[in-house]
Amino acid sequence: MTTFAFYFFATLITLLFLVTVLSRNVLYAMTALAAGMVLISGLFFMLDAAFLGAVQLVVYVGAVMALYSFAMMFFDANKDIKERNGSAVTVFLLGGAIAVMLVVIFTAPLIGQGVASLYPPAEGATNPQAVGLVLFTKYLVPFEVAAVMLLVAMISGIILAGKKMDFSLSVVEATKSIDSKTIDNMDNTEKKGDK
Amino acid sequence: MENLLYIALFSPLVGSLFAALFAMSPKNIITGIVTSALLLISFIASAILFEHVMTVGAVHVTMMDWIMAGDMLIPFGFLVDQISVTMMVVVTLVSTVVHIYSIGYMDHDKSFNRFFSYLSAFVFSMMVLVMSDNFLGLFIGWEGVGVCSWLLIGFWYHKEDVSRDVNPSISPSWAANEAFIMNRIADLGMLIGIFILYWNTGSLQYDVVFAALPNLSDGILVAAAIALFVGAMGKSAQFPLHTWLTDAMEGPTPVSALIHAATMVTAGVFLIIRANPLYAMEAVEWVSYFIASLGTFVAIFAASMALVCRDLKRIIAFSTLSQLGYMFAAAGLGAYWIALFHLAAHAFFKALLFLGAGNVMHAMNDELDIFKMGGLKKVMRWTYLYMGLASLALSGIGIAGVGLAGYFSKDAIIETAFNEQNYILWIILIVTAGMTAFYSFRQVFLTFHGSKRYADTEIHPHDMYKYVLIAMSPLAILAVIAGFFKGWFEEFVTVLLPAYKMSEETHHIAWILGLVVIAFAVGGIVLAYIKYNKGLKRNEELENSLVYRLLSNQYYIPQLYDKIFSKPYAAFSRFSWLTLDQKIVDATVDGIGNMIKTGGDNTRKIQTGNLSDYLRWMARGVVLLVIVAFISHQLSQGAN
Amino acid sequence: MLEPISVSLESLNLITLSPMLIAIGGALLILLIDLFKDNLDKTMYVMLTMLILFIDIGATFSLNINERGFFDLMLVDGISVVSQLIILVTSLLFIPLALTASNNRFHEYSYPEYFALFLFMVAGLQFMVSTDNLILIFVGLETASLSLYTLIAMHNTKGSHEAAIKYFTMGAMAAGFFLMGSVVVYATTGSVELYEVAKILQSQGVDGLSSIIAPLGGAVLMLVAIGFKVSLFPFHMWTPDVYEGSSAPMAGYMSIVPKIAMIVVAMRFFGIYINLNIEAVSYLIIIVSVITMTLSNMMALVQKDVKRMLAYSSISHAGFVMAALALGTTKANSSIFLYYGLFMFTNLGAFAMLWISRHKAKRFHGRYDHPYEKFSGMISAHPIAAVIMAIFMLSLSGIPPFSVFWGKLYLISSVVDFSAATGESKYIVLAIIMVLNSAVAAYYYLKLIVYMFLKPPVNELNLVYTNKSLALATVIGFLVMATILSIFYVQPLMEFVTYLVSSSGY
Amino acid sequence: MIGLSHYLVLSAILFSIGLVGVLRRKNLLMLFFATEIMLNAANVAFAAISYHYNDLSGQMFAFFVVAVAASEIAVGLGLLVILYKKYGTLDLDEFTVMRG
Repeated sequence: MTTFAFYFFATLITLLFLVTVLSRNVLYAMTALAAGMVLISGLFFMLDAAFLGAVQLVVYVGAVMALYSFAMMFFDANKDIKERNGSAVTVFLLGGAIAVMLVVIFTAPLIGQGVASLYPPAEGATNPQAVGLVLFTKYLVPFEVAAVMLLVAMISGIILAGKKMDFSLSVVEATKSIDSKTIDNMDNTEKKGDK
Repeated sequence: MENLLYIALFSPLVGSLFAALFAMSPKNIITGIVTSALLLISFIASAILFEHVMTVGAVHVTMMDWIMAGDMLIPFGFLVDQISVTMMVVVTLVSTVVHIYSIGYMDHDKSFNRFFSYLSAFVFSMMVLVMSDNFLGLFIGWEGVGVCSWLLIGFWYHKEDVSRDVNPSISPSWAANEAFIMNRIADLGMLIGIFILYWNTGSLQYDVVFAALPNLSDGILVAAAIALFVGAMGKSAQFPLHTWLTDAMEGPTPVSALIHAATMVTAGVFLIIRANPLYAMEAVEWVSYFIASLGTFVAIFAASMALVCRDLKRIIAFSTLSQLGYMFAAAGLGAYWIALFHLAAHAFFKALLFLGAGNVMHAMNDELDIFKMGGLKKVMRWTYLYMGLASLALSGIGIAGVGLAGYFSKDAIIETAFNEQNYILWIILIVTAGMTAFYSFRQVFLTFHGSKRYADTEIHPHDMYKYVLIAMSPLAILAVIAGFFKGWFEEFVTVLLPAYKMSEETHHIAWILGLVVIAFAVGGIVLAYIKYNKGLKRNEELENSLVYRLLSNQYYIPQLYDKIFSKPYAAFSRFSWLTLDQKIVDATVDGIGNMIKTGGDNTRKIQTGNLSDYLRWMARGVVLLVIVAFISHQLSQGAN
Repeated sequence: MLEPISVSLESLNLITLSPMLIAIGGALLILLIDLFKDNLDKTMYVMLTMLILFIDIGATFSLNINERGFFDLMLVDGISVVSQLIILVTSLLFIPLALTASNNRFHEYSYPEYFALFLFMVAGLQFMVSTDNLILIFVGLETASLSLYTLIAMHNTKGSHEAAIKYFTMGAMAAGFFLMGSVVVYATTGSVELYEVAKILQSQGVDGLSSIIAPLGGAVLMLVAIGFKVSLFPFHMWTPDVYEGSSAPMAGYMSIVPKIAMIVVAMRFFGIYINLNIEAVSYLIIIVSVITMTLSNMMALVQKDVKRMLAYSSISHAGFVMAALALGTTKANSSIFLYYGLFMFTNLGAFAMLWISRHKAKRFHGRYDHPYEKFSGMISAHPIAAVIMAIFMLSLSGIPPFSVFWGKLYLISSVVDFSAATGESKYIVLAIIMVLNSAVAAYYYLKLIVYMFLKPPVNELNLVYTNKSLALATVIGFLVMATILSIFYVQPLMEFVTYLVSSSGY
Repeated sequence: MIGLSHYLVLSAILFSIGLVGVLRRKNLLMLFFATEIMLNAANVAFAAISYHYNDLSGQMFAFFVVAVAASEIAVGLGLLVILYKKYGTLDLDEFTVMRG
């Protein structure tokens, strides 16, 4: 049963992500991404990580996708994107090479086999409880730092998308730059210097 | 004594800083006077120290512990012993004269104050170089004189670049950069040498390093000796790093006199003398021999180029090169004290020669072509006297124990070559001596004798200011009498340097050897006199007409000699100057630079500005890292 | 029902968190002040930020070395303290550069949030260096990076936006590789804490090809992320563009602070391999750093713009430092920190000199704002500025007695010492390559000096120091003095650094 | 039976898919999608290893990765907004002023 579920999820996730990466339509790509995320949370549930699965659903499908859809509307990207993708061979060759490399690394014997677990889930606790226990003791500091990080992200988002950025104080719009003649001179002096 | 040492060392620095205060303001004679006075003080302090070293012994002070971290201890101290005090006296004396001279020479230059600031800064660096008691201090002084030399060669940086045909050194800033870059290449060798010594002996102090030398393996000794000599080659402009020296003549003439004749260029010789315990080791015998051979080669190589040169300052520059070759020959043959003696004597008469040339330039509105001069002896009596004396000293004129400075010092080197039974070097050095005499007097005669070839121009030459001429007199006196101190000097420095005595047989026939040299020198002078005393007809193609005139005026030299020897020789001189020098050596240096540049241009193309390309490069980098990791793994397996 | 867990407060050793808490608290304070009072002058915020950084430095100094805190998550050791000090001192020198002349107010300084984000970034970097837990390293790194992207973009020119997006996108990809590296480490050892990882690798042993693949693969993946942040070839691509696009002080700051933080992480991570005598990793790092320093030097040689030249030069300096990191000796590690400590004064100073010549309206050139030509003949127009700039350039090219020379001296001598200690002559080759590279590098630094001292001015639109203010002059004066007088403090500094580094066994 | 290596290989494949997306996308919005895939691939691996060792560190890591991903999107989209305002496009071929 788990074997079937794994292969089912794995195939579907792979296909959906391929759609995300290859599709020319933003909407398709985004929908495929969202669906892939949902299915990944399925994998998490299979791996006894119920809490993580829930977080995945809430954060990705809830928050991230909502953000992306807003962005999509803002950028008016609801149509096919024209991309000059250039040399597809290089890209797929590189992707393939790195995939092979990772697979080789992962299928190599793991020397940590039989090492005692450092943070086993507490006895008799459900997964969210066990996670909570570790998260709020050992990992309280990263948790707080993550909170700071989210604050940073919020401030950044507000500033960058804010109206105040529309008008820059760092440049005066009528930029006075040197005319092309001086640039030519520059090149000439450079050549002379090269001698 | 310690105070005197600091006075000698720091007065030039004070002078330099003082002049620097006025660097941007218009000419102020005070800067010249103050810096000269401070140098005079420095000279007096050095002289007293000299006396002290002679009567009491060396002075060694440690100013401070410079770096002290973990096992690295580099105290920064100064050592005034027989070698350094000789250098100090020579440097400060010549500098004082050159400073006073410059007050007159730079009279009309708008950057008068800046010039004195640089010049005094140079003297300070030179003092650090000679007085340091360790290799690091020496290196700092070494770099310091390099920077000052760069600033001074490029002093008239505003001059435009011109093509090589018009001016072989293109422009002052070009020449300055060439000198600096060539020296940096050599400095690299020196730095490596210092590192080798430090890492094998654990110290940079001369005494500690030299004491540890016998424990080192042969390979390390040879490597250190070679690396240090590479440094010396750059500073002393030995083949193939010699091209910068003649181009450095773009600088003001006092600079040429002080830096590119008397002091800085001899730093390489000084280094070899300083490191004599290293070069005297048995293991590095062949390196020393190589040094001697290279020195001899440079001596004749430079002299041959001087034969056909028309540029007043370049002739003297070639002559400097040639004399440096002599010094290296002596040092390489183990006669360190003779090298040091020649260094000192040469400093006096070569500085005098340059300053005289400066007078001529000043009189001739910066004209340097000796073919356009002539007959100046009437209007420039003193300069004529000085330059004549200096040329006599350079040619080594004298007989039976009486003679000018060069007679004693240069002959001693030639005698050394004979004593070492190295007859090839001996013959080359003797021939060079003859050539030296010839080109020196060719220059003197073309400049001062004959008809006034400048008559149709607007130039009205006149001699230099009186005080300048008086200031030059100490050098003139020393050029005449320095040689008489030879025996006494030998006694003084051989306390520290290995004594070098001629063998019995050499001693017996020394007078014959001396006579041979004199014969060559006199022969050279006479030849020059005959060819050039009556002036120069300049209406024909020069090279050929010279040969032609020789043929028609043949006094001693048979026709055969001209056809077989003189013409090919002139051709060879031209060839060595034009092809060997400019095409091969310069082209190699340029070529390396261009290669790096082209490499940069090509690599730069991957920086396209396109984010996608950057990301792809990152991915390529991952693959690259995997490959490199695999190779590294194989390497580490192979090593085990 | 689960047992409640009780943890004693002492065992948490909360003092280890104090430096970061001060920075975060200060940032929150700035946000609060902004909330209650609008339109305060930027000078107030600058002063407040400097005050907070001062307190932070004090807190860092008062830390006890070699302590763990908070369930062994925090790790205060010598390299953590010394890197935090470098980060904080650089920040302290960077922040007053906001006080440009009053007629020249740049966009980012009009936001109080700029200072808050800056302090958050400092806190993130401090977290990154004071832990050996990959999770906290990652979170700290991302906090710092996200703040940094925003700080760059806030300069609000077209260039700064382009810079920010390039940095951001490549940073996201590098983060992916960091995670994959962590996955490999976690998969092989079952732990994300580096001291546990070291223990497990030690006990299990790593001989034979099959057992080395995974650790080596982890090292490669990590090196991608580290190489991105430290700017090693070919992950350096963002560096010149980002430096060009961001404001000059920010570029100077970026060439030191994020790099030193990542170098600490690299030291912790690759230290495991070096202690296990896995030579392949040392070779890997050395090969990459040699390529880095050589190629970036070559590219710096052909630059037309001083700022880009400085960017490439900072890449080559990073390559220098990484080569020493591969040795793993105490001396090499100490000289890395010494190098950055000394390099900081000079490099920040050089960028600050570009900063004071920045003008809002007058760009010197359509494409470049700081081409070499801009500085030609500077000696006659602004002699003091020219001399200061020349001193910075001489220092960067490693000419004694200026500060970077000492850094290079110690760094190269650590390589030579290592070679002598191990008897491996190939490290001498490395030392020679390093020396050769600094000889080549001298060319492009001296080129600027040639322009400043030996060339005539190009035209009327020569640089006018519109940006010069008392604050900037003070900072630059301090940096110049620190560069020149390095000879007097380099020795105690080296002793201090060596003491800190060696006391925690690096 | 499905073991750890199955999950790890899946993770490797997903990571490479994300990487291909990052490398070939020219539209920045769609490029960001691909970075999300890379992060998620790591999460799958973390969860699987965590399960395999019966150790919660992996889940912790994955949890923080999710937080980081969310923050990155906020900042990234902020950057995209401002770029779109200034340049009127999200095509990264347009952002090539600085080069060389």
